[in-house]
Amino acid sequence: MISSIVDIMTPFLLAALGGLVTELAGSLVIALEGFILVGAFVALAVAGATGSALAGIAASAVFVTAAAWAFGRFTIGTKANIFITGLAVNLFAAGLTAWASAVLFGTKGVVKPAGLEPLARLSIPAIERLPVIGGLLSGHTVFAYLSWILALALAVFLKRTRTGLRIRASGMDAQAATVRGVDPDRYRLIAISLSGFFCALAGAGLSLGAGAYIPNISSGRGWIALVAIYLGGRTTGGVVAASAVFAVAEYLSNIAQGTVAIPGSLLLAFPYLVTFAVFVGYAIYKKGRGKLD
Amino acid sequence: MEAVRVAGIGKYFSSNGVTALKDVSFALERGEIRAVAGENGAGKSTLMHILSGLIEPTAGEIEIEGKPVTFASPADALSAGIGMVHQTPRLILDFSVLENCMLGAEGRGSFLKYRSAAARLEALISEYGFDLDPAMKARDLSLSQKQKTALLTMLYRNIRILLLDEPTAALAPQEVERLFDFLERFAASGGSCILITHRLPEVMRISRKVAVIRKGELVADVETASVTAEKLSHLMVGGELKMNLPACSPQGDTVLYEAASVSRRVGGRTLLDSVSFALRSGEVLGFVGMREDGLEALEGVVSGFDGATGGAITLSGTDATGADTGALRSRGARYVPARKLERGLSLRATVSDNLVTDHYKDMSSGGVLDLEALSAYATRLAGYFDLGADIRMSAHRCSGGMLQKIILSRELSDVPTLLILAEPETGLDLASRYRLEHRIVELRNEGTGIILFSTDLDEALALSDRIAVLYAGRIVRIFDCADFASMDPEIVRHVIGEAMLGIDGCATGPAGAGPILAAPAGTGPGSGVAP
Amino acid sequence: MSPELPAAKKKAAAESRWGFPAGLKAPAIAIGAALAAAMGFIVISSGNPLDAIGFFFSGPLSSPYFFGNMLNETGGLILTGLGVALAFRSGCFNLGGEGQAYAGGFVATMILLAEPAWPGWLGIATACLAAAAAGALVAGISGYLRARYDADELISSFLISSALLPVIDYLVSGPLRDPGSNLLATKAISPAFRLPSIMPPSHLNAAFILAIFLAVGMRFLFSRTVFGFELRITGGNREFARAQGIDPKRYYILGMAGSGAFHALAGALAVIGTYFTCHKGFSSGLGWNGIAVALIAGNAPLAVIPAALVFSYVDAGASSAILHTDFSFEAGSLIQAAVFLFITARFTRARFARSHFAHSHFARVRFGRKP
Amino acid sequence: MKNWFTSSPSSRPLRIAGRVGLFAALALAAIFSVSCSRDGGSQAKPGSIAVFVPGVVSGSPIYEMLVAGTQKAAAESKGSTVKVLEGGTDQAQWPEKLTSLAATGQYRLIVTSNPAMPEICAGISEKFPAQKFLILDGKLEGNKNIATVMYNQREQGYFDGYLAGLITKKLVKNGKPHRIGLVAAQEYPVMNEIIKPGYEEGAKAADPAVTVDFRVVGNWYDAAKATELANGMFANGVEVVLTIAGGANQGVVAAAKQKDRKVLWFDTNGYATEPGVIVGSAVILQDRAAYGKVKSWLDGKMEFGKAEVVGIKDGFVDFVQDDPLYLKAVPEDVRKAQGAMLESVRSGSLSLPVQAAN
Repeated sequence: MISSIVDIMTPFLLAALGGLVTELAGSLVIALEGFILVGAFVALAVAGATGSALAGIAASAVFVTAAAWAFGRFTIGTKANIFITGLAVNLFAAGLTAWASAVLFGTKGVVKPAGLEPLARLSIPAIERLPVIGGLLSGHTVFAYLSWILALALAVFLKRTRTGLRIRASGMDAQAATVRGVDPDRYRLIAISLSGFFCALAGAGLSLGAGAYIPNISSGRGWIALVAIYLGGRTTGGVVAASAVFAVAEYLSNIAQGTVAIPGSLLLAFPYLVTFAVFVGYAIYKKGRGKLD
Repeated sequence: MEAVRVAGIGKYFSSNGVTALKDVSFALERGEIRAVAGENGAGKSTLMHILSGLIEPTAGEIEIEGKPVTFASPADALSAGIGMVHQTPRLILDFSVLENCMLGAEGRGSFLKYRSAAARLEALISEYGFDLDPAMKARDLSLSQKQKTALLTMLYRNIRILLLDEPTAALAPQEVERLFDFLERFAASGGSCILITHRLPEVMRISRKVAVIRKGELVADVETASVTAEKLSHLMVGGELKMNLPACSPQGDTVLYEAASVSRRVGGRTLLDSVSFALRSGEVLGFVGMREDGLEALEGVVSGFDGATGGAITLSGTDATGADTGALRSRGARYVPARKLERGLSLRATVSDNLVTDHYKDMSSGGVLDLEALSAYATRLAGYFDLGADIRMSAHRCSGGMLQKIILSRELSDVPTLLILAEPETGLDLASRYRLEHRIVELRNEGTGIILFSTDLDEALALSDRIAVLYAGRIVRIFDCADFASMDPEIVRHVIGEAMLGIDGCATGPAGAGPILAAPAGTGPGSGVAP
Repeated sequence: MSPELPAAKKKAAAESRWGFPAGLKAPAIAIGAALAAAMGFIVISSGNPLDAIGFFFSGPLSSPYFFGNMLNETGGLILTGLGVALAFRSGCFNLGGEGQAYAGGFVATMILLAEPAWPGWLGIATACLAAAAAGALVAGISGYLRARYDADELISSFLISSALLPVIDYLVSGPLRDPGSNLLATKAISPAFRLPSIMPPSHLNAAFILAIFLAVGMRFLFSRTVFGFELRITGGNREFARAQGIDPKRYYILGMAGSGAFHALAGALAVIGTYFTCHKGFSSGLGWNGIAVALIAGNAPLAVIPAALVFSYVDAGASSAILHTDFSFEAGSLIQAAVFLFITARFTRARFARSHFAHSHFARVRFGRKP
Repeated sequence: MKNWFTSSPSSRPLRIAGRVGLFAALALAAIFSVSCSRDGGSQAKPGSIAVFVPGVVSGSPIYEMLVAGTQKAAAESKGSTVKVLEGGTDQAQWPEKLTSLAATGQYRLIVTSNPAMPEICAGISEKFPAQKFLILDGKLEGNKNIATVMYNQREQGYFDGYLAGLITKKLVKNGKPHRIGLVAAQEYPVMNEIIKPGYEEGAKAADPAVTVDFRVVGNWYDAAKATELANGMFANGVEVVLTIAGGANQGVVAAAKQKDRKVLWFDTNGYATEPGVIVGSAVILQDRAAYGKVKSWLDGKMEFGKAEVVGIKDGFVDFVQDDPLYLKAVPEDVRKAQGAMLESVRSGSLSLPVQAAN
């Protein structure tokens, strides 16, 4: 059970972390969806060609980070509306992956390189048998561990490093940063590039997890990740929690499909309703706490 | 040796076709404190922004310590040793004092070295005797602490040339003295300083030389000792200004507004502690103190923005406890807030729209606005403070002084029953201040009751009939200004200043114990007396 | 106002009044770049690019059928664009347009199917009003949550919409599906309830005129009415609105509800003007594209019309190129992407922007929201 | 997020209106320059065929076969051309796109495939009476411009179900519940009314104790969600899953491979997708149908107004038994039973008429 929840959560978490950095830098990227898609394609194409999942992940990370950088450079340089250019990236991603797929694999459909094994799950022998902790810590793909390490690293990065400090400053008050000699555009660009990196991993996890690239495999995860950023109160820990909430809701809905007498199609709404309920409940709780004495 | 030399500096804004500066040249010695005086929009700030690298001049050259420089960004200016402290301190509110100082000067390595940075900051703080905790969030700082933090951010990076834009606006007199002490020590250690101010006594007190800018041109650059304050104001305005206000009018004796034991507690913190006072119509009651000492909280309650958690309020004899902004407005209250940008106007609306938010309903029928009437009305209002701008332009293009004029034009246009004025003179030039003071007297004579909130003691003294001092959420003293008439202004400032800082021993004692406390002129029960 | 304005300022004011910028260069370059990029894609991906380019430009105008369909799409985008703009202007962000449009179409269909005997005008009016009310209700919940609990309307509208989609999907393709058809759709509405067609055989119908009318109406609302004035002031700065005695909570709710009503109306009119039944997922893209249209139009109601037209022109042009040449399906989205990428870009020197920053150093306030 | 729109000062809308106006002007100029050089509407050439794909070809074997079969037939006929137009997944858009295709007048025959297409084509046929349609995977009788061929998908579901029943009966022991899985991309009439019942019917014929665990992905591409759904089934004791979820099938395969369960394929031969995991493929031979029908049209032998229903007897529905991977993956006794069942359907001794799908 925990293993499933972790599996569902990983891509959301990775993408949301990427989005979080850009939000904190004051230049929220809505192109997460497109980045994930490209990341998934590049990871699978390279892994299929080289037979090494690691090479696929690395290539995907490099490529999408570079693409995100170019996107950021263009958007910042031309002061274009980042929402509209983000939409453009999402459209480009769908079109370009289809085109590249046709050129490289002769199909615009499912790409499934022969001999590419689905991702191995790492089990940690000593911990594996522990009741709850065993499920939480053992038996996941490399991406789950990566997402946790990156969440932690991101928290440290934002709080403890020079670049992190400057990224946050750029988002909180660009002018205050400017007068201290910090160029917010530069740090926004770094943040946007980082979001590409995170989304590349999210995408690689999806395609390598299925052992195939499927057009539109991101399936709206980039959008839900955007919601997770706000649901999580724009903090790293909050984003982890928000991703977990959505993953649990999604898991419950998957389970319910086979066990509850509600039509499966109707249950597709369940994760959103649960998340909505949690969101509203949290808002009411927060409002109650800030009351006058 | 010369610290800064600028030659022939000019600035033309192609975006709106305005020439902000024309051929400005002057030099600043090392160890010198130079005052720059001028009206709103004269170009002082533009000059400072050029020196701090925020904007590039369209003409002219800058030399720093003999070397010609060009600044493409504040980063360049900072590395050349020039730093600016802005009028509204540019701090990152969610950062601590320490993080604000570190930003942009993090030191070597990718990782932040909080511990060594904190040690260095502590040393600076104690060296200059600031009352600051490096771990505090900038959001929670008082305005004077913010100003000090902004100074610290510059000191932290070994700035040799400090540019200060109206640094004394929010400081108590004693704090201004401390700031000046600091500047003198800074200058003595070889630093140089350019100080923008419109307070002529301060110019006389601190500067060796003073430069006057008018309409983008340097009209004087003289030894301070060689000019008088009158001469300076003449230079700034470009003509004589009548500065003699009408004499105090007799006050009415009906109680217009009464607060009885008003308290406000939020999240366990007591912001206001049983504040009681009465305001008569035709009276200006000034509240002074630090914003966090209850000034901000009382402004919030009086204006209807925040609710009181205890006590009662009456306006014109009827209950107004818990009345919100809309209810107060419809009962004839008008409000000039201290937080202009948040509460005073909308930067996303046009100047015209901002001017008519008080009257659009009167110029409509059946829910449809009469645009011509509105436009004529806005044009008329814009003339009041001589706004000098196209009223169709977006407010975000206005300077701080212009924004303040917009707010004042709107809120003071009618004769309100109750007028709440918070920091009304911030950013105003001499001419507008004169006009404002004139209008306040007019309104007072018409019977308007005015509650003034100010951190600027001079402003409060100039405008008020009575002055109440807030400290730690309570009224510690109420002074009657008539009693000050014959006293040395310096002593008055000192006495009130001590009350503001809570150091005259009255903060905890009964309000009546102070030496100069006058009995309230009113006869209402408890009016004017703090518990 | 000072008696004499500097000449340059006067000129700028006069120009902005007529909707043309002081410098035509920047937008011209932006549009040129957008078109060049779009053409570039055609050249790369097409065997006979000249034909494809020709069809891209002339296709939407080549016959009343294509022209009418393009205008019909424009009408829907105008409505959702107006909905997004209304929310933006009131200081809200409605991210739930998809679900609201779907709900509107669904509600309208249900009403018309329930009362097939009503006179046409009555049915149409009732359906539109009911749909608008449903949309207003759905979006109004988000507005209410924001006003009452400070819960971000952006998230709640997205989540509500995302939950609505599968529910309506289920109803339309499940219990309420027309059993006599293999389409995933409800029964068709009675011909009496179909909006009059304008340019047969195209789908262009009275809804387009209504959309234009509503855009003009919204422009009037914003600039000439007390309600619009208060809405704009509130959207510009909530605390200021409060200080002026305007209740901002009212405009959280009304702004969102109005936005929901416009989206739902777009959905309802798509049913009674174009599809005549509620197809599963017919609203897909309406909401998102509405956001794009509103942003391109800078949230100005009248600018929404040309922005929607550009949007549907690019769409129709790409479809035309696909239909007549070897141009492929994805290439259509690439063209749209190219236009999106460049349409808001400003190709000016970076220096200019900084001087602007310094000039308005008070400018940046976070919109009605504590940082 | 708010600064998406806070960044625009109030004069911006008007500036942008100007920009958009300029765009329109440029576009018009381009149109004039281009349209002057174009000739008028072109005439339909005798062998011109258009394939309208209600969806996208990519990743959909059914449509890939449709296109391939049509192209093969056209290639054999001199002067015949094939244009493929994708309608996208929003079915509300199909009528308009198909109308556009008919409105060009360039194509003598429009070939398409989907149960929903007959009624759409019938509507368009009223406006364009000269246009002929060939619709596979759908049924409509009596329109003189439309010919349809419908596959017996009850048989198709039954074949996979029977095998699922056989395997479950063999693998599930110790009184554990006999469950088989069906992962669908979406619920739609043919799925709910024909395929699913057929699948269940076939399974029960082999193992009366079987129940079907039916789950829906919600779209045709979310492989990760399909993985989770399949894992949920496996946790419930399911041994065999039939997956009809387009690209998302890959998620089911990945899950089954990891958990060592079996997957059944639909529409195409899927054994090679994951040897050893895919143990059954109930196929329709749409390429063959498209080829044969288009060829007969090219030869002028097509009868319009007719609705055919074809099944295993006609050779358009089948279960692939001769694939070496099938032989390797499935034990002989199971294969034998499956073969016997197929033979009885082929011979007519077991009749599985598809319900008159309206």
